[in-house]
Amino acid sequence: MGLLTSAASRAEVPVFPVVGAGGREAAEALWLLPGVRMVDTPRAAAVLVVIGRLTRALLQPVLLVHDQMPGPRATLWWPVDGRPADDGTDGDEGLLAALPDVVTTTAGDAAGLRAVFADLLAGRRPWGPPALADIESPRWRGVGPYGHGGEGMMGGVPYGRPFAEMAQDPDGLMLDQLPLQIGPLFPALPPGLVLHLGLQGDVIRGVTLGDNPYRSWPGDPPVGPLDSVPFLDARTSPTTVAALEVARARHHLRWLARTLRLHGLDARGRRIAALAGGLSATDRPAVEALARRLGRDRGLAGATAGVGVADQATLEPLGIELAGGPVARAAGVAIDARTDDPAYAGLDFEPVVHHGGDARARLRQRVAEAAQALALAERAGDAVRSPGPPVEGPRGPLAPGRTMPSSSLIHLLPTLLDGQEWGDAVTTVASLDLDLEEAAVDQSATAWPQTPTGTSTASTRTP
Amino acid sequence: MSVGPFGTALVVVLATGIAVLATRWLPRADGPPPTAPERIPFLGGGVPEVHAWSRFHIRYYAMALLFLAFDMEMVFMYPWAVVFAAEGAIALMEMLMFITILLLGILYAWREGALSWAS
Amino acid sequence: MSRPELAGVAMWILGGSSVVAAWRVFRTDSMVRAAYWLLASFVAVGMVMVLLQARFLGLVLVLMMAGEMTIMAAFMVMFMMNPAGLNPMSMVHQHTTAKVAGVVAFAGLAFVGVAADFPDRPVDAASEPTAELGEELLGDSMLIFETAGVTLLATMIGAIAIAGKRGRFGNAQEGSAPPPVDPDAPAGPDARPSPMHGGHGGMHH
Amino acid sequence: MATDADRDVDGIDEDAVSWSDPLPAVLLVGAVLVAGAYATSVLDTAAAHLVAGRRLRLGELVLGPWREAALLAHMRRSTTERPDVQTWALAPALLAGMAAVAVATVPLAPGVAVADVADGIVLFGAAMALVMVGVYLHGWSSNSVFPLVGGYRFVALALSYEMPLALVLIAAALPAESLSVGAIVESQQGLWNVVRQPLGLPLFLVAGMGLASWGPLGMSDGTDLAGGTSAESSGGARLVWALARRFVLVAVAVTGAAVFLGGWHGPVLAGGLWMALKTLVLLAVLVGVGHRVARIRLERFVVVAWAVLIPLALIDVFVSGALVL
Repeated sequence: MGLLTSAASRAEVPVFPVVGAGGREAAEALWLLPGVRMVDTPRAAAVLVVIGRLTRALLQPVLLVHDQMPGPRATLWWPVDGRPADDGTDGDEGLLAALPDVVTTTAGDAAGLRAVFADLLAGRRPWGPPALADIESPRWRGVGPYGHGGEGMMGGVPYGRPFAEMAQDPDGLMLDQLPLQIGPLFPALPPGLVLHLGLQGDVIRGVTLGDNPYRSWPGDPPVGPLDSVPFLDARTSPTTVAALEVARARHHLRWLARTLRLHGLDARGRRIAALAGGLSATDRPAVEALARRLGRDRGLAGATAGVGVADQATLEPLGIELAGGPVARAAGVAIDARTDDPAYAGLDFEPVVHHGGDARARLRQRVAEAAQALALAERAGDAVRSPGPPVEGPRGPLAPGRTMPSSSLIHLLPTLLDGQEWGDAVTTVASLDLDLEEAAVDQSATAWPQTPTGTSTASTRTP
Repeated sequence: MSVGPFGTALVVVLATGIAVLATRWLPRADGPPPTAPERIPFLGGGVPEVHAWSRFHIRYYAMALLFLAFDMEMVFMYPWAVVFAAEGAIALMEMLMFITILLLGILYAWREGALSWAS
Repeated sequence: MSRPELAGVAMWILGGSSVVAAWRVFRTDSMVRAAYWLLASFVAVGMVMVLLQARFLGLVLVLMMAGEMTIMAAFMVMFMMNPAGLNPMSMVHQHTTAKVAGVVAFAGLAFVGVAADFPDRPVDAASEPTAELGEELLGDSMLIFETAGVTLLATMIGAIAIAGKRGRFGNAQEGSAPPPVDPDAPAGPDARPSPMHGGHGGMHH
Repeated sequence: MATDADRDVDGIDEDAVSWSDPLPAVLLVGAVLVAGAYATSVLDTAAAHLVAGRRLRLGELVLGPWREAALLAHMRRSTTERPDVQTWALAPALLAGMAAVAVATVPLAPGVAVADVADGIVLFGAAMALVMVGVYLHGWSSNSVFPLVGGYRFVALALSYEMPLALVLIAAALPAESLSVGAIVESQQGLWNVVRQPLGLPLFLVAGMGLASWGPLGMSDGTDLAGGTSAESSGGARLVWALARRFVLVAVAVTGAAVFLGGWHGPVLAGGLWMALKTLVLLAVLVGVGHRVARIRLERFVVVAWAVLIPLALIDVFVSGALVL
């Protein structure tokens, strides 16, 4: 092994994560692993880590992203939820088998990941053959007057793709608009979010939501959405208020960490993610100090102020205004299920409210709620909340038979994103704290504004 | 051999550029040639329908035009800086007037909203 | 090779490069490449000027053209069909006119080059062309500077008035239209369509 | 047509090693760029760990950048469906070459300057204007959406920072009565420009951060664009792009140290050491800001640049001029 190879195999492992069903928490842990670096594009990655269960809808994108890694490349599978690699009932193994040479390791196992990486560079593992067949579509070689598929000025399929078509622009011009499908594996969007949009320059024109890839997961939600689990449990079984509130603070801090990373503050995000990982009620002063610091952070304020304004008028048609949740409270709606919850009666609870309804208000809202949650946890002591009234989850109220918050919030996207610059759109999506798995839990989410999913539960079961 | 400072600068540019090109091309690329899917541009799992090269709408066109005018201004300011101390207060006054006139241009552009473009 | 000889060789190489780059402008299909071939030609000319001791002007030419050509590329890409030249096309139009104009221009310049009586006056080694230019510009009167300032201001205002979103008669997005002659009549042909559908109004600018 | 007049303007001792000869010049500039890029990466790692509150092993800090470079050298250079191959390759070379020019104009120690020409800051400005061409081409060439958007973002960014950049350098040239960087360094004997022109250095660093599309002004290669102009670059192509961007940052720091921090002036230590120290300080500031300040929205920066930075830079020019008289 040459010096160069030896040095290369000790580099931080560039990893592109694929968040399957139930994999969001482990993906967060991946970010904090020492010796591992999450990268923004598969072109920079050497290892693809599939976390949780692949779904049929995720398969094609995963195969494509695998092939977009330059190589040498390896694929790891991190099972979550303690299930065996092959439970013999569904198509997981069948789906994974479409990827070449998948290594299964324990979720969060940095040593295993590094070992695979070192083997790869030392030539002890295969180079990583492509997963997709080498077929060009459509055919263009030898087609047309120049043999490159194009014809005339703007006609044909030069080198396999047609030209973009024109569309009206708000500046009064007719200019090209790129029809794009972004996601479900776009690292700056929540895992699983698929957006169909037109991009005119760097501005988005017309957004429709794509199919939720987690919906095709067969059966009842076995894993449940990340972080919401204690809140979902609280619907049906007694929970201590302190546990609920610490979980809320942790959820908001994790969201904050991811958001900071999106704004170019990876290191600050890591610090907060590490804080969130071991959070307890005694961290209240730290979180309050954090809230104060972020309130003074002019850079972050500038990056979020006025972006993605979801005011009460925008929220109303979707019923979010009356449901509450941080997004509504950031728009000045003082509704919180905890107000009427007897478990909070003696805790002096007042909903935190911000105004403006933009990304900055939502950021401040969540950080303030995190600090408030830890204060409540301190005050609550051993108080136990008995099931019955709706639970105020970190994204909104949860109650049996009620729409999950993410499935309502996601319908804000077409309105909010239209006309936004791409970077602002990413900020807006992040500020809504969407969880596609949570949206998938909800049966009422079948009414997607777009074409219905092609895959039924039955067809997903057969590999 | 002396080629003068400009000649040396040119040699430095060429040498740096060649070194960078060599670093780009030299590393082993002992994989097979890329397949068609491997060459698809990254869209987070999506496949582009059309070429990205298109009539790309720059929303900052008004600012770009403003820049053209301002760029001209630089031509005047460099020689001015050299002789400024020798010419004295007159030169300062001249520049103040020049700058004020140009600031009027920025003010106008700002008022007209030519500097911001989104939404 | 002595410095003057080297300078002579450099002169030929740079001059040749500028001509070749200028020729490539018209032989490429891509607007971006065309713009930057032109920039390459300008850079070569700038270096020739540096060789001729017009150091400041040569450098400033590069400084300005880098920005200008990028803006030109951006505008060409925005408005031209097939901006990247994915389908082959010709950048040359009106062949006869172009040929005649080219020959005439070349003949004229060549005639000047051959016939003119250039002064044989080597540049003083200690000359400071930038300072001399500054003195020339500042000079005894403020005329040059202030004329330039006002001209540039007019350029800026003109450019923004033409290209800006908000014209003299309102927002282009809202279908700006001049006020009617009769002050009591409603403004514009169909008085301010909504932003969603009023984009056509902007087409008139 | 003789170029004898091109001799160095600040009276370099003719008998010393002539750093303006081609071979020593190339070696010197190359060493400065590579050492600076390495220092940038080390500082970046250190700052990231400090801000994240993570433990840092010395081996990782010292060897990390080389390991990453070795890894990129091992990875295949991928391509897209129909890229402009030549311009894609040329973009990082152009960026690095222009960074080299900028370093060449700066005297790194008394008498050690590669090309300290009389019009030094104009040459610097011309080189930095060509940086815009490099980044735009890098975004354009891959024929992919996110790099393309990144390239266009950089054009808007560059058109906005270029004026403040040129203006603060002109202000620094006023006391020197010369556009030569060497003369500007000489003029700071006793009083550095950072004190004499307090607006200069902050404005210069903001513009410099834009030049290298670094930290809060890194919108052309941002996370929201999946890496922006480098979203489709892998292997050697990714390596040289990362290098070229660091080279530009180094050029900014070297120039800033010379123009605003008194260059090689300083007590006790040798001039070259002072220069290295000051460059490292500026690099640390640039890298540190990158980890503390969120990425700015492009549109916001454009407005701030034209409505605040340019007027401030003009005030800087005017006040500096008034102080000279």
